[in-house]
Amino acid sequence: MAVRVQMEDFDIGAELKRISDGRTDIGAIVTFTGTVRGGEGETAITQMTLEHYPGMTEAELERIETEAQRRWPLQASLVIHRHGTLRPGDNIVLVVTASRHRQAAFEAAEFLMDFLKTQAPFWKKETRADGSGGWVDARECDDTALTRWQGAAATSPRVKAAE
Amino acid sequence: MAVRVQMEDFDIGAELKRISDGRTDIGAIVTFTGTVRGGEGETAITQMTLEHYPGMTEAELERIETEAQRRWPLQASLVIHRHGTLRPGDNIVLVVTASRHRQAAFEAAEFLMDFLKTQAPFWKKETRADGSGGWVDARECDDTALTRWQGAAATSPRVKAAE
Amino acid sequence: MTEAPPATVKLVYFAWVREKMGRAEETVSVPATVATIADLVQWLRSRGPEYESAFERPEIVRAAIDQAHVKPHATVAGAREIAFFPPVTGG
Amino acid sequence: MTEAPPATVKLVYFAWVREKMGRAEETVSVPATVATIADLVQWLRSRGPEYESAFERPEIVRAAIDQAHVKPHATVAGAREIAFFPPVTGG
Repeated sequence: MAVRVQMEDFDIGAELKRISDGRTDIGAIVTFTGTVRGGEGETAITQMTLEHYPGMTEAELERIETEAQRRWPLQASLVIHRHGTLRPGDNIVLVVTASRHRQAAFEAAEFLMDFLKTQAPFWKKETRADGSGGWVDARECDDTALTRWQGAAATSPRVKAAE
Repeated sequence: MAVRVQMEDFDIGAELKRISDGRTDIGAIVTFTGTVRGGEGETAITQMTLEHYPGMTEAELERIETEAQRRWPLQASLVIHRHGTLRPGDNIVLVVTASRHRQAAFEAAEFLMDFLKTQAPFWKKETRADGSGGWVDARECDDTALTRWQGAAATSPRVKAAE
Repeated sequence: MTEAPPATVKLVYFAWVREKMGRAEETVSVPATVATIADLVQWLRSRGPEYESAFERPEIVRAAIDQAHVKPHATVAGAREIAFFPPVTGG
Repeated sequence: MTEAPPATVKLVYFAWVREKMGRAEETVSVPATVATIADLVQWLRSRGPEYESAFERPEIVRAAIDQAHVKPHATVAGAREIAFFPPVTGG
Protein backbone atom coordinates (compact mmCIF):
# COMPACT_ATOMS: atom_id res chain seq x y z
CA MET A 1 0.00 0.00 0.00
CA ALA A 2 2.02 2.94 -1.23
CA VAL A 3 1.96 6.04 -3.40
CA ARG A 4 5.03 7.63 -4.92
CA VAL A 5 5.44 10.86 -6.87
CA GLN A 6 8.79 11.02 -8.61
CA MET A 7 10.73 12.29 -11.62
CA GLU A 8 12.53 8.97 -12.22
CA ASP A 9 11.15 6.17 -14.35
CA PHE A 10 9.75 3.05 -12.70
CA ASP A 11 10.46 -0.63 -13.37
CA ILE A 12 7.16 -2.54 -13.53
CA GLY A 13 8.83 -5.96 -13.21
CA ALA A 14 10.74 -4.86 -10.11
CA GLU A 15 7.63 -3.31 -8.52
CA LEU A 16 5.62 -6.49 -9.14
CA LYS A 17 8.41 -8.58 -7.66
CA ARG A 18 8.46 -6.36 -4.57
CA ILE A 19 4.69 -6.71 -4.17
CA SER A 20 4.32 -10.45 -4.69
CA ASP A 21 7.63 -12.05 -3.69
CA GLY A 22 7.18 -14.61 -0.95
CA ARG A 23 3.41 -14.13 -0.83
CA THR A 24 0.95 -16.95 -1.48
CA ASP A 25 -2.26 -15.09 -0.61
CA ILE A 26 -2.50 -13.20 -3.94
CA GLY A 27 -4.40 -14.74 -6.83
CA ALA A 28 -4.68 -11.81 -9.22
CA ILE A 29 -2.50 -8.81 -10.00
CA VAL A 30 -3.55 -6.03 -12.37
CA THR A 31 -1.22 -3.30 -13.56
CA PHE A 32 -2.08 -0.19 -15.50
CA THR A 33 0.69 1.78 -17.17
CA GLY A 34 0.03 5.13 -18.79
CA THR A 35 2.57 6.28 -21.38
CA VAL A 36 3.19 9.41 -23.47
CA ARG A 37 1.72 9.07 -26.97
CA GLY A 38 3.65 10.71 -29.76
CA GLY A 39 1.48 11.20 -32.82
CA GLU A 40 2.85 11.91 -36.28
CA GLY A 41 3.82 14.77 -38.57
CA GLU A 42 3.80 18.45 -37.63
CA THR A 43 1.54 17.92 -34.65
CA ALA A 44 3.64 15.07 -33.24
CA ILE A 45 4.40 15.57 -29.58
CA THR A 46 8.09 16.03 -28.93
CA GLN A 47 7.88 16.66 -25.21
CA MET A 48 5.38 16.42 -22.36
CA THR A 49 5.91 18.30 -19.09
CA LEU A 50 3.98 17.27 -16.00
CA GLU A 51 3.48 19.84 -13.26
CA HIS A 52 1.98 18.85 -9.93
CA TYR A 53 1.07 20.24 -6.51
CA PRO A 54 3.62 18.79 -4.06
CA GLY A 55 1.97 17.73 -0.85
CA MET A 56 -1.58 17.76 -2.18
CA THR A 57 -0.65 15.23 -4.88
CA GLU A 58 0.52 12.67 -2.34
CA ALA A 59 -2.46 13.40 -0.07
CA GLU A 60 -4.96 12.93 -2.93
CA LEU A 61 -3.31 9.72 -4.15
CA GLU A 62 -3.34 8.30 -0.63
CA ARG A 63 -6.98 9.28 -0.19
CA ILE A 64 -7.91 7.54 -3.46
CA GLU A 65 -5.88 4.45 -2.54
CA THR A 66 -7.53 4.27 0.89
CA GLU A 67 -10.96 4.49 -0.74
CA ALA A 68 -10.06 1.64 -3.14
CA GLN A 69 -8.96 -0.48 -0.17
CA ARG A 70 -12.24 0.26 1.56
CA ARG A 71 -14.26 -0.80 -1.47
CA TRP A 72 -12.35 -3.93 -2.52
CA PRO A 73 -10.47 -6.65 -0.62
CA LEU A 74 -6.96 -5.78 -1.79
CA GLN A 75 -3.84 -7.67 -0.73
CA ALA A 76 -1.66 -4.84 -2.06
CA SER A 77 -1.84 -1.66 -4.08
CA LEU A 78 0.66 0.80 -5.51
CA VAL A 79 0.41 4.11 -7.35
CA ILE A 80 3.47 5.75 -8.91
CA HIS A 81 3.10 8.99 -10.86
CA ARG A 82 5.96 10.80 -12.56
CA HIS A 83 6.40 14.54 -12.98
CA GLY A 84 8.88 16.63 -14.93
CA THR A 85 9.71 16.44 -18.62
CA LEU A 86 8.87 13.25 -20.52
CA ARG A 87 9.11 12.13 -24.13
CA PRO A 88 6.86 9.96 -26.32
CA GLY A 89 6.97 6.35 -25.18
CA ASP A 90 7.95 7.32 -21.62
CA ASN A 91 6.01 5.98 -18.67
CA ILE A 92 3.75 8.45 -16.84
CA VAL A 93 1.81 6.45 -14.28
CA LEU A 94 1.72 2.96 -12.80
CA VAL A 95 -1.17 1.50 -10.82
CA VAL A 96 -0.92 -2.00 -9.34
CA THR A 97 -3.69 -3.85 -7.50
CA ALA A 98 -3.44 -7.32 -6.00
CA SER A 99 -6.35 -9.35 -4.71
CA ARG A 100 -7.48 -12.92 -4.24
CA HIS A 101 -9.77 -12.75 -7.26
CA ARG A 102 -9.49 -11.05 -10.61
CA GLN A 103 -12.66 -8.97 -10.52
CA ALA A 104 -11.61 -7.05 -7.41
CA ALA A 105 -8.14 -6.41 -8.86
CA PHE A 106 -9.57 -5.19 -12.18
CA GLU A 107 -12.24 -2.99 -10.64
CA ALA A 108 -9.91 -1.44 -8.09
CA ALA A 109 -7.32 -0.61 -10.78
CA GLU A 110 -9.97 1.07 -12.94
CA PHE A 111 -11.31 2.94 -9.94
CA LEU A 112 -7.83 4.19 -9.01
CA MET A 113 -7.20 5.40 -12.57
CA ASP A 114 -10.61 7.07 -12.91
CA PHE A 115 -10.13 9.01 -9.68
CA LEU A 116 -6.46 9.76 -10.27
CA LYS A 117 -7.36 11.24 -13.69
CA THR A 118 -9.91 13.63 -12.20
CA GLN A 119 -8.67 14.28 -8.65
CA ALA A 120 -4.87 14.10 -8.48
CA PRO A 121 -3.39 17.57 -9.08
CA PHE A 122 -1.25 16.97 -12.17
CA TRP A 123 -1.23 19.10 -15.31
CA LYS A 124 0.24 18.15 -18.69
CA LYS A 125 1.84 20.62 -21.08
CA GLU A 126 2.68 19.43 -24.59
CA THR A 127 5.28 20.67 -27.02
CA ARG A 128 4.66 19.73 -30.67
CA ALA A 129 7.01 19.33 -33.63
CA ASP A 130 5.76 22.53 -35.29
CA GLY A 131 6.49 24.56 -32.14
CA SER A 132 2.85 24.69 -31.04
CA GLY A 133 1.58 23.08 -27.88
CA GLY A 134 0.23 24.13 -24.54
CA TRP A 135 -1.68 22.86 -21.56
CA VAL A 136 -3.73 19.76 -22.24
CA ASP A 137 -7.48 20.23 -21.80
CA ALA A 138 -9.31 17.97 -19.35
CA ARG A 139 -11.42 15.36 -21.11
CA GLU A 140 -15.12 15.33 -20.37
CA CYS A 141 -15.21 11.53 -20.65
CA ASP A 142 -12.88 11.33 -17.64
CA ASP A 143 -15.56 13.01 -15.54
CA THR A 144 -18.17 10.71 -17.07
CA ALA A 145 -16.10 7.66 -16.11
CA LEU A 146 -16.41 8.64 -12.45
CA THR A 147 -20.19 8.31 -12.43
CA ARG A 148 -20.05 4.53 -12.62
CA TRP A 149 -18.55 4.37 -9.12
CA GLN A 150 -21.30 6.46 -7.55
CA GLY A 151 -23.34 4.65 -4.95
CA ALA A 152 -21.19 1.54 -5.21
CA ALA A 153 -21.18 -0.42 -1.97
CA ALA A 154 -18.03 -1.27 -0.03
CA THR A 155 -17.86 -4.46 -2.06
CA SER A 156 -19.64 -4.71 -5.40
CA PRO A 157 -22.16 -7.55 -5.82
CA ARG A 158 -20.02 -9.07 -8.57
CA VAL A 159 -16.97 -9.27 -6.34
CA LYS A 160 -19.02 -10.61 -3.48
CA ALA A 161 -20.25 -13.46 -5.66
CA ALA A 162 -16.67 -14.33 -6.56
CA GLU A 163 -15.43 -14.60 -2.98
CA MET B 1 -0.51 -10.16 -31.00
CA ALA B 2 0.53 -13.52 -29.67
CA VAL B 3 -0.50 -16.46 -27.54
CA ARG B 4 1.92 -18.83 -25.84
CA VAL B 5 1.32 -22.03 -23.89
CA GLN B 6 4.39 -23.09 -21.96
CA MET B 7 5.71 -24.82 -18.86
CA GLU B 8 8.34 -22.12 -18.15
CA ASP B 9 7.67 -19.03 -16.08
CA PHE B 10 7.28 -15.66 -17.78
CA ASP B 11 8.92 -12.31 -17.05
CA ILE B 12 6.29 -9.56 -17.06
CA GLY B 13 8.84 -6.76 -17.26
CA ALA B 14 10.56 -8.35 -20.25
CA GLU B 15 7.24 -8.99 -22.01
CA LEU B 16 6.15 -5.38 -21.50
CA LYS B 17 9.49 -4.14 -22.79
CA ARG B 18 9.09 -6.32 -25.90
CA ILE B 19 5.59 -4.95 -26.51
CA SER B 20 6.23 -1.25 -25.98
CA ASP B 21 9.90 -0.62 -26.77
CA GLY B 22 10.35 1.96 -29.50
CA ARG B 23 6.59 2.53 -29.84
CA THR B 24 4.98 5.92 -29.31
CA ASP B 25 1.44 5.00 -30.39
CA ILE B 26 0.50 3.28 -27.11
CA GLY B 27 -1.07 5.30 -24.30
CA ALA B 28 -2.30 2.57 -21.97
CA ILE B 29 -1.06 -0.91 -21.08
CA VAL B 30 -2.97 -3.26 -18.80
CA THR B 31 -1.56 -6.52 -17.49
CA PHE B 32 -3.35 -9.27 -15.63
CA THR B 33 -1.32 -11.89 -13.82
CA GLY B 34 -2.98 -14.94 -12.27
CA THR B 35 -1.01 -16.70 -9.55
CA VAL B 36 -1.38 -19.86 -7.46
CA ARG B 37 -2.91 -19.10 -4.05
CA GLY B 38 -1.69 -21.18 -1.15
CA GLY B 39 -4.08 -21.02 1.78
CA GLU B 40 -3.13 -22.04 5.32
CA GLY B 41 -3.13 -25.05 7.65
CA GLU B 42 -4.11 -28.58 6.69
CA THR B 43 -5.97 -27.47 3.58
CA ALA B 44 -3.08 -25.33 2.32
CA ILE B 45 -2.29 -26.05 -1.30
CA THR B 46 1.18 -27.53 -1.74
CA GLN B 47 1.00 -28.11 -5.47
CA MET B 48 -1.15 -27.22 -8.46
CA THR B 49 -0.99 -29.19 -11.71
CA LEU B 50 -2.36 -27.69 -14.90
CA GLU B 51 -3.41 -30.05 -17.67
CA HIS B 52 -4.39 -28.74 -21.08
CA TYR B 53 -5.45 -29.86 -24.56
CA PRO B 54 -2.47 -29.19 -26.84
CA GLY B 55 -3.59 -27.77 -30.14
CA MET B 56 -7.06 -26.80 -29.02
CA THR B 57 -5.61 -24.57 -26.26
CA GLU B 58 -3.64 -22.48 -28.72
CA ALA B 59 -6.58 -22.38 -31.15
CA GLU B 60 -9.00 -21.19 -28.45
CA LEU B 61 -6.62 -18.55 -27.10
CA GLU B 62 -6.05 -17.22 -30.62
CA ARG B 63 -9.77 -17.16 -31.28
CA ILE B 64 -10.38 -15.20 -28.06
CA GLU B 65 -7.54 -12.79 -28.84
CA THR B 66 -8.88 -12.19 -32.35
CA GLU B 67 -12.30 -11.44 -30.92
CA ALA B 68 -10.79 -8.93 -28.47
CA GLN B 69 -8.99 -7.22 -31.34
CA ARG B 70 -12.25 -7.06 -33.28
CA ARG B 71 -14.06 -5.44 -30.36
CA TRP B 72 -11.44 -2.95 -29.17
CA PRO B 73 -8.78 -0.87 -30.92
CA LEU B 74 -5.70 -2.66 -29.57
CA GLN B 75 -2.13 -1.72 -30.43
CA ALA B 76 -0.89 -5.01 -28.99
CA SER B 77 -2.05 -8.02 -27.00
CA LEU B 78 -0.42 -11.05 -25.45
CA VAL B 79 -1.68 -14.15 -23.66
CA ILE B 80 0.73 -16.55 -21.92
CA HIS B 81 -0.64 -19.55 -20.02
CA ARG B 82 1.50 -22.07 -18.18
CA HIS B 83 0.87 -25.78 -17.77
CA GLY B 84 2.56 -28.47 -15.68
CA THR B 85 3.20 -28.47 -11.94
CA LEU B 86 3.16 -25.16 -10.08
CA ARG B 87 3.50 -24.10 -6.46
CA PRO B 88 1.82 -21.38 -4.38
CA GLY B 89 3.00 -17.95 -5.49
CA ASP B 90 3.86 -19.19 -8.99
CA ASN B 91 2.54 -17.38 -12.05
CA ILE B 92 -0.21 -19.16 -14.02
CA VAL B 93 -1.37 -16.72 -16.68
CA LEU B 94 -0.42 -13.35 -18.13
CA VAL B 95 -2.67 -11.17 -20.28
CA VAL B 96 -1.39 -7.88 -21.70
CA THR B 97 -3.43 -5.37 -23.68
CA ALA B 98 -2.14 -2.10 -25.14
CA SER B 99 -4.31 0.62 -26.59
CA ARG B 100 -4.40 4.38 -27.10
CA HIS B 101 -6.81 4.87 -24.22
CA ARG B 102 -7.21 3.19 -20.87
CA GLN B 103 -10.81 2.06 -21.17
CA ALA B 104 -10.14 -0.11 -24.21
CA ALA B 105 -7.07 -1.66 -22.57
CA PHE B 106 -8.97 -2.42 -19.34
CA GLU B 107 -12.06 -3.80 -21.06
CA ALA B 108 -10.09 -5.97 -23.49
CA ALA B 109 -7.99 -7.45 -20.67
CA GLU B 110 -11.12 -8.31 -18.66
CA PHE B 111 -12.75 -9.77 -21.76
CA LEU B 112 -9.70 -11.94 -22.48
CA MET B 113 -9.63 -13.26 -18.91
CA ASP B 114 -13.38 -13.91 -18.77
CA PHE B 115 -13.27 -15.93 -21.98
CA LEU B 116 -9.99 -17.67 -21.17
CA LYS B 117 -11.47 -18.79 -17.83
CA THR B 118 -14.48 -20.41 -19.49
CA GLN B 119 -13.26 -21.41 -22.96
CA ALA B 120 -9.54 -22.28 -22.91
CA PRO B 121 -9.13 -26.04 -22.23
CA PHE B 122 -7.10 -26.00 -19.02
CA TRP B 123 -7.84 -28.03 -15.90
CA LYS B 124 -6.36 -27.49 -12.43
CA LYS B 125 -5.65 -30.27 -9.96
CA GLU B 126 -4.71 -29.33 -6.40
CA THR B 127 -2.70 -31.22 -3.83
CA ARG B 128 -3.24 -30.12 -0.23
CA ALA B 129 -1.04 -30.36 2.87
CA ASP B 130 -3.23 -33.08 4.44
CA GLY B 131 -2.91 -35.23 1.33
CA SER B 132 -6.37 -34.38 0.02
CA GLY B 133 -6.97 -32.51 -3.20
CA GLY B 134 -8.37 -33.18 -6.61
CA TRP B 135 -9.68 -31.45 -9.68
CA VAL B 136 -10.82 -27.88 -9.12
CA ASP B 137 -14.52 -27.31 -9.78
CA ALA B 138 -15.52 -24.68 -12.31
CA ARG B 139 -16.93 -21.56 -10.68
CA GLU B 140 -20.42 -20.51 -11.62
CA CYS B 141 -19.48 -16.83 -11.33
CA ASP B 142 -17.01 -17.31 -14.21
CA ASP B 143 -19.92 -18.21 -16.47
CA THR B 144 -21.88 -15.27 -15.07
CA ALA B 145 -19.00 -12.93 -15.89
CA LEU B 146 -19.37 -13.81 -19.57
CA THR B 147 -22.89 -12.46 -19.82
CA ARG B 148 -21.72 -8.86 -19.59
CA TRP B 149 -20.03 -9.17 -22.99
CA GLN B 150 -23.15 -10.42 -24.75
CA GLY B 151 -24.46 -8.16 -27.43
CA ALA B 152 -21.55 -5.76 -27.08
CA ALA B 153 -20.82 -3.92 -30.29
CA ALA B 154 -17.43 -3.98 -32.03
CA THR B 155 -16.52 -0.96 -29.95
CA SER B 156 -18.36 -0.20 -26.73
CA PRO B 157 -20.03 3.23 -26.43
CA ARG B 158 -17.74 4.14 -23.53
CA VAL B 159 -14.60 3.46 -25.58
CA LYS B 160 -16.04 5.30 -28.55
CA ALA B 161 -16.61 8.39 -26.42
CA ALA B 162 -12.99 8.25 -25.30
CA GLU B 163 -11.52 8.14 -28.80
CA MET C 1 -30.89 -44.37 -40.29
CA THR C 2 -29.05 -45.69 -43.32
CA GLU C 3 -26.87 -48.79 -43.05
CA ALA C 4 -23.59 -46.84 -43.34
CA PRO C 5 -20.38 -48.57 -42.22
CA PRO C 6 -19.07 -47.70 -38.71
CA ALA C 7 -16.93 -44.54 -38.65
CA THR C 8 -13.52 -44.58 -37.04
CA VAL C 9 -12.87 -41.67 -34.72
CA LYS C 10 -10.17 -40.75 -32.23
CA LEU C 11 -11.47 -40.01 -28.73
CA VAL C 12 -9.38 -37.96 -26.30
CA TYR C 13 -10.07 -37.45 -22.59
CA PHE C 14 -8.86 -34.84 -20.11
CA ALA C 15 -8.72 -34.25 -16.35
CA TRP C 16 -11.10 -36.44 -14.31
CA VAL C 17 -12.76 -37.80 -17.46
CA ARG C 18 -9.34 -39.16 -18.46
CA GLU C 19 -8.71 -40.51 -14.95
CA LYS C 20 -12.06 -42.28 -14.74
CA MET C 21 -11.57 -43.65 -18.23
CA GLY C 22 -8.11 -44.95 -17.31
CA ARG C 23 -6.71 -43.75 -20.64
CA ALA C 24 -5.96 -40.47 -22.40
CA GLU C 25 -7.09 -41.51 -25.86
CA GLU C 26 -8.42 -44.36 -27.96
CA THR C 27 -9.72 -44.95 -31.45
CA VAL C 28 -13.21 -46.43 -31.73
CA SER C 29 -15.53 -47.56 -34.49
CA VAL C 30 -18.76 -45.67 -34.00
CA PRO C 31 -21.94 -47.28 -35.35
CA ALA C 32 -23.78 -45.25 -37.95
CA THR C 33 -26.75 -44.92 -35.59
CA VAL C 34 -24.70 -42.44 -33.55
CA ALA C 35 -25.54 -39.03 -35.01
CA THR C 36 -24.77 -36.52 -32.26
CA ILE C 37 -22.45 -36.03 -29.30
CA ALA C 38 -25.35 -37.00 -27.01
CA ASP C 39 -25.82 -40.24 -29.00
CA LEU C 40 -22.09 -40.91 -28.75
CA VAL C 41 -22.10 -40.45 -24.97
CA GLN C 42 -25.06 -42.80 -24.65
CA TRP C 43 -23.33 -45.42 -26.83
CA LEU C 44 -20.02 -45.06 -24.92
CA ARG C 45 -21.77 -45.57 -21.54
CA SER C 46 -22.81 -49.05 -22.71
CA ARG C 47 -19.22 -50.07 -23.37
CA GLY C 48 -18.09 -50.73 -19.78
CA PRO C 49 -17.85 -49.55 -16.18
CA GLU C 50 -15.09 -46.98 -16.84
CA TYR C 51 -17.29 -45.28 -19.46
CA GLU C 52 -20.29 -45.51 -17.14
CA SER C 53 -18.23 -43.83 -14.41
CA ALA C 54 -16.81 -41.08 -16.63
CA PHE C 55 -20.24 -40.21 -18.05
CA GLU C 56 -22.18 -40.79 -14.83
CA ARG C 57 -23.39 -37.18 -15.02
CA PRO C 58 -23.28 -36.59 -18.77
CA GLU C 59 -24.66 -33.06 -18.39
CA ILE C 60 -21.43 -31.84 -16.82
CA VAL C 61 -19.06 -33.43 -19.36
CA ARG C 62 -18.06 -31.03 -22.13
CA ALA C 63 -17.14 -32.03 -25.68
CA ALA C 64 -15.05 -30.71 -28.55
CA ILE C 65 -15.04 -31.87 -32.16
CA ASP C 66 -11.76 -31.38 -33.98
CA GLN C 67 -10.60 -29.05 -31.20
CA ALA C 68 -13.61 -26.74 -31.15
CA HIS C 69 -16.22 -26.61 -28.35
CA VAL C 70 -19.56 -28.20 -29.30
CA LYS C 71 -22.96 -28.74 -27.67
CA PRO C 72 -24.53 -32.20 -27.08
CA HIS C 73 -26.73 -31.86 -30.16
CA ALA C 74 -23.70 -31.31 -32.45
CA THR C 75 -23.44 -33.86 -35.25
CA VAL C 76 -20.40 -36.14 -35.18
CA ALA C 77 -20.38 -37.02 -38.89
CA GLY C 78 -16.94 -36.41 -40.38
CA ALA C 79 -15.27 -35.81 -37.02
CA ARG C 80 -11.63 -36.89 -36.83
CA GLU C 81 -11.07 -36.19 -33.11
CA ILE C 82 -13.68 -35.90 -30.38
CA ALA C 83 -12.67 -34.77 -26.90
CA PHE C 84 -14.49 -35.15 -23.58
CA PHE C 85 -13.54 -33.14 -20.52
CA PRO C 86 -14.89 -31.37 -17.40
CA PRO C 87 -15.74 -27.66 -17.44
CA VAL C 88 -12.46 -25.80 -17.86
CA THR C 89 -10.71 -24.25 -14.83
CA GLY C 90 -7.67 -22.44 -16.22
CA GLY C 91 -6.61 -18.83 -15.78
CA MET D 1 -20.15 41.13 8.03
CA THR D 2 -18.19 41.92 11.19
CA GLU D 3 -15.26 44.31 11.10
CA ALA D 4 -12.67 41.55 11.54
CA PRO D 5 -9.05 42.36 10.60
CA PRO D 6 -7.82 41.16 7.17
CA ALA D 7 -6.65 37.51 7.18
CA THR D 8 -3.28 36.62 5.74
CA VAL D 9 -3.34 33.64 3.40
CA LYS D 10 -0.86 32.00 1.04
CA LEU D 11 -2.12 31.65 -2.53
CA VAL D 12 -0.53 29.10 -4.88
CA TYR D 13 -1.11 28.79 -8.62
CA PHE D 14 -0.55 25.95 -11.06
CA ALA D 15 -0.37 25.32 -14.82
CA TRP D 16 -1.93 28.09 -16.96
CA VAL D 17 -3.32 29.87 -13.89
CA ARG D 18 0.29 30.20 -12.68
CA GLU D 19 1.46 31.33 -16.13
CA LYS D 20 -1.26 33.97 -16.49
CA MET D 21 -0.59 35.15 -12.97
CA GLY D 22 3.13 35.43 -13.66
CA ARG D 23 3.96 33.90 -10.29
CA ALA D 24 3.65 30.55 -8.51
CA GLU D 25 2.65 31.87 -5.12
CA GLU D 26 2.06 34.98 -3.05
CA THR D 27 0.79 35.91 0.38
CA VAL D 28 -2.17 38.31 0.49
CA SER D 29 -4.24 40.03 3.13
CA VAL D 30 -7.82 39.12 2.43
CA PRO D 31 -10.51 41.56 3.63
CA ALA D 32 -12.99 40.12 6.11
CA THR D 33 -15.79 40.63 3.57
CA VAL D 34 -14.39 37.67 1.61
CA ALA D 35 -16.23 34.63 2.97
CA THR D 36 -16.04 32.01 0.21
CA ILE D 37 -13.78 30.89 -2.62
CA ALA D 38 -16.16 32.64 -5.05
CA ASP D 39 -15.81 35.86 -3.03
CA LEU D 40 -12.03 35.49 -3.07
CA VAL D 41 -11.96 35.03 -6.85
CA GLN D 42 -14.13 38.13 -7.29
CA TRP D 43 -11.86 40.15 -4.99
CA LEU D 44 -8.68 38.87 -6.72
CA ARG D 45 -10.05 39.84 -10.17
CA SER D 46 -10.12 43.48 -9.02
CA ARG D 47 -6.41 43.45 -8.15
CA GLY D 48 -4.95 43.77 -11.64
CA PRO D 49 -4.85 42.58 -15.26
CA GLU D 50 -2.98 39.33 -14.49
CA TYR D 51 -5.70 38.31 -12.01
CA GLU D 52 -8.37 39.37 -14.49
CA SER D 53 -6.70 37.16 -17.13
CA ALA D 54 -6.25 34.13 -14.86
CA PHE D 55 -9.86 34.25 -13.66
CA GLU D 56 -11.35 35.35 -16.99
CA ARG D 57 -13.55 32.22 -16.91
CA PRO D 58 -13.80 31.61 -13.16
CA GLU D 59 -16.11 28.61 -13.69
CA ILE D 60 -13.24 26.53 -15.09
CA VAL D 61 -10.68 27.41 -12.41
CA ARG D 62 -10.56 24.83 -9.61
CA ALA D 63 -9.61 25.55 -6.00
CA ALA D 64 -8.13 23.71 -3.04
CA ILE D 65 -8.02 24.85 0.58
CA ASP D 66 -5.09 23.48 2.57
CA GLN D 67 -4.46 20.90 -0.16
CA ALA D 68 -7.98 19.52 -0.43
CA HIS D 69 -10.36 20.12 -3.36
CA VAL D 70 -13.19 22.57 -2.57
CA LYS D 71 -16.20 24.04 -4.39
CA PRO D 72 -16.70 27.81 -5.00
CA HIS D 73 -19.10 28.08 -2.06
CA ALA D 74 -16.49 26.71 0.39
CA THR D 75 -15.67 29.09 3.24
CA VAL D 76 -12.13 30.45 3.37
CA ALA D 77 -12.07 31.29 7.09
CA GLY D 78 -9.04 29.73 8.76
CA ALA D 79 -7.39 28.69 5.49
CA ARG D 80 -3.59 28.72 5.52
CA GLU D 81 -3.05 27.89 1.82
CA ILE D 82 -5.47 28.34 -1.06
CA ALA D 83 -4.61 26.95 -4.49
CA PHE D 84 -6.07 27.83 -7.90
CA PHE D 85 -5.54 25.61 -10.94
CA PRO D 86 -7.15 24.28 -14.15
CA PRO D 87 -9.00 20.94 -14.21
CA VAL D 88 -6.39 18.25 -13.65
CA THR D 89 -4.96 16.26 -16.58
CA GLY D 90 -2.62 13.68 -15.06
CA GLY D 91 -2.59 9.92 -15.47
